[in-house]
Amino acid sequence: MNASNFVEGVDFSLYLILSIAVFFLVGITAVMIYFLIRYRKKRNPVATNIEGSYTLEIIWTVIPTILVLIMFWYGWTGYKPMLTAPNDAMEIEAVGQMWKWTFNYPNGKSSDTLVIPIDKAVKLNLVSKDVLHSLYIPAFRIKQDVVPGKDFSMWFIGQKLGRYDILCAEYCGQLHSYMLSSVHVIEENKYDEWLNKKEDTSNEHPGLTLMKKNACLSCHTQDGTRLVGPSFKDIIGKTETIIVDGKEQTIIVDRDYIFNKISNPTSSTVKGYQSGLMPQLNLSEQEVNDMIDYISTIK
Amino acid sequence: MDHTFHLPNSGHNFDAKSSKLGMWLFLYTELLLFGGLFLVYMVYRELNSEAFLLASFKLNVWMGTFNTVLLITSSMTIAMSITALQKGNKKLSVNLMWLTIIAALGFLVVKYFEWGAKFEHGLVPGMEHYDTLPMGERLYFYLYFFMTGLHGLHVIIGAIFILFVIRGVNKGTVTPERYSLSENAGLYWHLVDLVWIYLFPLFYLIH
Amino acid sequence: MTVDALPYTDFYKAKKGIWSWLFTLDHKRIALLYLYAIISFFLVGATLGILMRLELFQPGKDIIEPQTYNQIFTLHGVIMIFLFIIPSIPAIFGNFLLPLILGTDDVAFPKLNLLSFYLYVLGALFALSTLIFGDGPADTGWTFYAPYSVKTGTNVTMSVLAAFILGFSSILTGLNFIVTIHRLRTPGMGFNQMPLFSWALYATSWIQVLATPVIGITLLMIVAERVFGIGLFDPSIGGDPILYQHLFWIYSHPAVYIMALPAMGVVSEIIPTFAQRTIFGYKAIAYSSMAIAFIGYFVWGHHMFTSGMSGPAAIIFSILTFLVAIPTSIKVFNWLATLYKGSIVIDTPLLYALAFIFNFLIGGLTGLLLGALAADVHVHDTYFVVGHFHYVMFGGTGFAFFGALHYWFPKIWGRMYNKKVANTAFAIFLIGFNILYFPMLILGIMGMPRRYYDYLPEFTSLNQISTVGSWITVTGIILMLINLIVAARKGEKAPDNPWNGITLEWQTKSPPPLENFDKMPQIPEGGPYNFPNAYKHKH
Amino acid sequence: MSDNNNVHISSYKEHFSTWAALILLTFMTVAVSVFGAELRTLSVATAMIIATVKATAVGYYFMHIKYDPKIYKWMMGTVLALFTFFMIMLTIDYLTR
Ligand code: HEA
Ligand code: HEA
Ligand code: HEC
Ligand code: CUA
Ligand SMILES: [Cu+2]
Repeated sequence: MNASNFVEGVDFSLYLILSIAVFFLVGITAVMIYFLIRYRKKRNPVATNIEGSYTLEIIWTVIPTILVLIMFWYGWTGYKPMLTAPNDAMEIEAVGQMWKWTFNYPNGKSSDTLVIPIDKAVKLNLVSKDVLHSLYIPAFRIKQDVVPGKDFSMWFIGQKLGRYDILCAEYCGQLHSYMLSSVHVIEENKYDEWLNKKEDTSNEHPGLTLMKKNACLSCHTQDGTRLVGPSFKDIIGKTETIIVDGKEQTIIVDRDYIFNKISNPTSSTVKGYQSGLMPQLNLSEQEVNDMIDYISTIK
Repeated sequence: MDHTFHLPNSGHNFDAKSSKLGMWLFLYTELLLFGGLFLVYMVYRELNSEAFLLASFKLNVWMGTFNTVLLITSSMTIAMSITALQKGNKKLSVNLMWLTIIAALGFLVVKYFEWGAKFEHGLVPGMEHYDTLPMGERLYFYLYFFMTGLHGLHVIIGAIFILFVIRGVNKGTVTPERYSLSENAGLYWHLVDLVWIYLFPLFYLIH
Repeated sequence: MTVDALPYTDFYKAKKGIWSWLFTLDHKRIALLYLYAIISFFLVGATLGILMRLELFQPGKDIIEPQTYNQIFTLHGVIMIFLFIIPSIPAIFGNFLLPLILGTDDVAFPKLNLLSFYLYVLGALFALSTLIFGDGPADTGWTFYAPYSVKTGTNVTMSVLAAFILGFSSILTGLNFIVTIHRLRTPGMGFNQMPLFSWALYATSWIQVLATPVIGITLLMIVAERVFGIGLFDPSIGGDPILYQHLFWIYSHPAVYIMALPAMGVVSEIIPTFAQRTIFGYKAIAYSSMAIAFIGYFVWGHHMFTSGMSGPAAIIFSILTFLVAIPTSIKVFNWLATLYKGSIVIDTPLLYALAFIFNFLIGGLTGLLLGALAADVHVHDTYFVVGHFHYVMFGGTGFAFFGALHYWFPKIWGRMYNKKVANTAFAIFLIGFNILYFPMLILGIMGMPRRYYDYLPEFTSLNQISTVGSWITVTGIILMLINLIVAARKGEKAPDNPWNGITLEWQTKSPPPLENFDKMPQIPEGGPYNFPNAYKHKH
Repeated sequence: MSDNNNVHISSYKEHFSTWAALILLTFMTVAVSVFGAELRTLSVATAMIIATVKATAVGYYFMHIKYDPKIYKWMMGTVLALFTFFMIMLTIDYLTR
C-alpha cells in the first residue's frame, strides 16, 4: 500500500518521464560519441556538406511532440484528483507562521503535529499568519503553498500507518529549514481516543501555554542562547540598547516595556537583531500579562 | 597604416532609420512597463469591482476630461510641428512645440489640483482616512497614485525631450533634412498620450 | 603556423591610456570591459556557492549562521542571474562579435552601448553595496517573493533597485543589437545569410526588450511597498501575493531563454567549424530560436503550480511548457546531424560545445519532469529544481560561455592557449560538475526542499558527494582560468583563422583593427557555413 | 525593410481631422459613462472599445504607423498579442480559482 492516495499518480508520471529522459540522454550521447569517432578528421578527411532534410526535420518534430503530449497527459491525470477534495473529507485547519505549524481540529483541540486516521480523506484548510509557507509531505507526494489572506486547502488520504515528515517548502525566512512537523497516521479508534483526550495543561503556567500556542518559543529561548530574538532568560532588569524611530536609547527592561513590545512589536527594535520579524498578535491585556508573568519567572 | 577604407554599413554614420527603429523599440518597453501596472489594475478590478466602482466616484470627471482634451490637442500640435519642420517651416515648428509644452504644463497644473484635493480628503496611502477605507478602495487609490504618478513623470520627461528638440532646431542641429530627433520626441509624446487614453476611462469613467 | 606579416594597428594599440578604455565607444573594448567585470562577479558568486556547499557538508551548523546562509544564497542567485549569466554571452561575445560577423565596424548606437556598460556597473555596485550598507544583503532568495521581501529587515530595497538598473542595461543592449541586425548587415547579407549566432542574439534581444520592463515595474512596486509600508501585494489592503509571482515570472521565465539562446548560438557556430561542413538545417535552427523566444512568453505559470493558481490555468501552462521543449529538441537533433559526415577536429571549443549538449540534455529533460503537473507537485521547490537549473544554466550556458571563450580567444587576444592544459581543465571541470549537481537531482526526488540551511540526516551522504564535487569543479575552473590568463599575456601568436572558420570574423586580423575590417569582407557563397573544400551534397 | 527614401509627410489637415475625431470620441465616452451609468458593465466594454479606437487613431496617424514599413505594424502587433495573452492568462487564473 502506498503512503497516500496520490503516490501512484505522481510516481507514475515521474518515472515515465525519467525513463524517456534516460533513453534520450543515453541515445543522443552514444550517437554523438559514435560520430566523433567515425567521422574524425583522420578517418574522414573530406566532409560532406549536407544542408538538411525535410523528412528528418518532420520526424524529429513529430516524435517529441507526441512524447511530450503523453507526458502532459499523465502529469495531468496524476494532478487532477488533487484539485477537489471529496465532500465527506474531515476538515482540519493548518496554520503556518514563522517557523511553526499548528493544526486545529474542529472540536477545539490543537496540536503541533498532524494526527489523522488511516484511510480517511482529510482536508487541510491552510492559513498563514505572516508570509508564504508551503506544506509539504514528501511521503504523500503533496505540496501546497500557504498564502496570507487567501483560503487555500489541500487534501489527501493517509493509507499506511506511520509517521511522516512535514516540511516547509516555501522560503519563509531565517529558520525556514527548521519549520518541521510530522503527520501521524493512526488507526481510527486510536484517533478518536487521541482527539477526545484533553491535553493536561492545568499544572502548566497559563503564560507558557499561551506562548507555546503563539509560537513565541520558536524565536526566543528560555536558556539564554540566542535564536532569532533575544532569550527570555533573566530578561527583566536587563540593561539593553533599543532603537526607536532610528534613534538608539538605553533602557532597563521592565513589565511596561515588554507589554509594549508584545502589543506593538514594531514600536522598537533591540539593537543587534533584525527588525520587522516579530509578529503582531491579537491578544487581550490579560493574556499579555499572563505571558509577562511567566517570562519574569524564567531565570 | 592608412585608414582610407571605410565600410559602407558603418555604425558610426548617422542613420535616421536606425534611430527611429531604436525609438520604437524603446516605446515598446515603455508600453510594457505600464502594461505591468495595467495587469495589476485588471486583476484587482476583477477581484474588487464594486469597491473600484464606488471609489471611482471620488474622482472629478471634468478635470479628467479637460486633461484628456489637453493631451490630445498637444499630440496634434507636436505631430503638426514635425510636418512643419519637414516642410521647412522652422518657426512654425518651434511655435507648435512651445504650444505642446504649454499643454504639458497645463496638464500638470490640473493634476496638481486633483492630487491636492485627494490629499485634503485623506485619500492618499498612509493617511489616516485612507486606512479607514474598505480594502478594495484602498487598492484603487494606491493604483491611482502609482499609475498617474508614473504617467506624470513621463509627461515631464516628454516635455524636457521636446525642449531639447527646440534647442536643436534653434541651434541648427535639427533641420528639415535631419529631423529624427523631433520625430522621436513626437513618438514619445504620443506614447504619453496613448497611456492616458487608457488611464482616463479606467479611473474616471468606469461608473 | 604562419603569422600575417603585414603591419597594422590592432584595436588595443590604436588608442592608449586608461581613459581610452573607460570612455571607449569601440564595441570590442566595451566587450572586454564587460568580460573583466563579469568574470570577477562570477568568481564572487562562485565563492558564495562554495561556501554554501561547505555549510551543507553535514547537517547542523558547520561554519555559518542560518541568517548568513540565507543571505548568501540570495546574493549568489542575484549575482549569478543578473550579473553573470544574463549579460554573459550577449554583452561580451555579442558585443565583440556581432559587428564582426555581420561585417560592420560597430553596433548601431555605440554611445548607448557604453551607457549600458555603465548601467551594468552601477547596478553591480548597488547589489554589492548591501554587503556594507544597511542591514545586510537581502535574505529573500533571488525571486524576492512578497510578502516576505516586504517584511524582512534586510536591505531588499537596494538589491531590488540593482536588479532594476541591470534590467535597463539589458534592455539597451538588446535594443542596440536589434537595430544593428536590421540596419548594419554587410551588403548582400540577408537575414537568411546571417550566422546563427546573430539569429540567436536577435531572438534574445527581443526577449530583453519586451520582457524586462515587466519586472522593472514589479520591482518598483516592491520598493514602494517597503518605503510606504503598504503596497499592492499586501493582503491587508486586499492585495494578492500570488499576483507578484505572476508578474515576476512573466519576466523571469523568458529570462531563462535570454540565458539559453545565446549559448545555443555559440554552439551553432562551433559545431560546423570543427566538423568542417555546413550546418544541418540552417533554417530550422534559426527559426526555432525565434519560436523559443516567442513561446517562452507563454509558460511562466509553470513556476507556480503549487502556489494556489487555479487548476485550469495550471493545465494550460503545463501544456504550453511542453510545447517550448520542441523547438529546443529540434536544435539538438540538428546539431547532432551536423556531426554526421563531418571531418571532425576534436579541439577544446568543440569539447565544450559537446559538453553543453550533454549537460543541457540533462537540464532540459529534467525540465520536462518539472513541467508535468503531478511530478512537479512533488519536486517543486526541492533540490531537483536546483539541480535542473544548474544543469541548464551552468552546465549549459556556463559551458557554452567557456567554449566561446576558447573558440574566440585567438581572435580576441591574437594568441593561443596551451591546448593540453585546456583539455585537462575541461575534463576535470566536466567531471566535477556532474558530481556536484547530479546528487541534487536525487536529493530532490527524495524530498529535500531547497533554501535549506539544515537538513534531515537521511540526506547527508548525497550532500557530501555534492560538496566534494564542488571542490573538483573549483580545481578545473581555476586551472582553466590560469591557462587562459597566461596565454593572453605570453601565449604564442595565433594566426588570423586558427580553426579554419568561415564566418566573417575570421576574415580579419587577430586581434582586429579598430575599424574591424580593412577590406570588404566576403560573404561565403551559398550560405554562411558552406565550407568550400567539403564535398557538396544536396538532399 | 524597404529602403525607399521618399518619406511621407502627413498633412496638417490629416492631423486636424484626427484630432477632431479623438475629441469627439472622448466626449462620447464621457457621455456614455456619466449619463448612461445604468449600462454599468456594458459601459466598461464600451469605454475600452472607444479607448482602443482612439489609441489606434493616435498610432496610425499621429505616430505615422500607417505610412511606415510593414515591419512596424508587425512589431506592434506582436507586442499587443503578447500583452493580450498576459491578460487572458491572468483572467483565466483569477476567474477559475
Ligand atoms: C538557462 C536557463 C533555463 C532553461 C533553458 C530552462 C529550460 C526549461 N525549464 Fe527551467 N528553470 C530555470 C532555468 C532554465 N530552464 C531556472 C533558473 C529555474 C528555477 C527558478 C527558481 O525557482 O529559482 C527553472 C525552473 C523550472 C520549472 C519550475 C520548477 C519548480 O519550481 O517547480 C519548470 C517547470 O516546468 C521548468 C521547466 C523547463 C523546461 C520544460 C525547459 C525546456 O526549455 C527544456 C527543453 C530542452 C529539452 C527538452 C532537452 C533537449 C531535447 C531533446 C534531446 C529531445 C528529446 C526531447 C523530448 C522527448 C521532448 N524550469
Ligand atoms: C549561472 C548561474 C549559477 C552558477 C554558475 C552557480 C554555481 C554554483 N552554485 Fe548556484 N544557484 C544559482 C545560480 C548559479 N549557481 C541560482 C539562481 C540559485 C538560486 C538562489 C535562490 O534560491 O534564490 C542557486 C542556488 C544554489 C544552491 C541552493 C541553495 C539553497 O537552495 O539552499 C546551491 C547549493 O549547493 C548552489 C551551489 C552552487 C555551487 C557550488 C556553484 C559552483 O559550481 C560554482 C562553481 C564555480 C567555481 C568552482 C569557480 C571557482 C573559482 C573560485 C572559487 C574563485 C577562486 C579565485 C580566484 C582564482 C581568483 N547554488
Ligand atoms: C518570527 C520570530 C518571532 C516570534 C514568533 C516572536 N518574536 Fe519576540 N522578537 C523577535 C525578534 C527578532 C526580536 C528582536 C528584534 C526586535 O526587537 O524587534 C524580538 C524581541 C522581543 C522582545 C524584546 C526582548 C528584549 O530583549 O528587549 C520581547 C519581550 C518579545 N520579543 C516577546 C515575544 C513574545 C511574547 C512572543 C510571542 C507572542 C514573540 N516575542 C514572538 C522575534 C520573534
Ligand atoms: Cu515556512 Cu518555509
Ligand atoms: Cu520557467
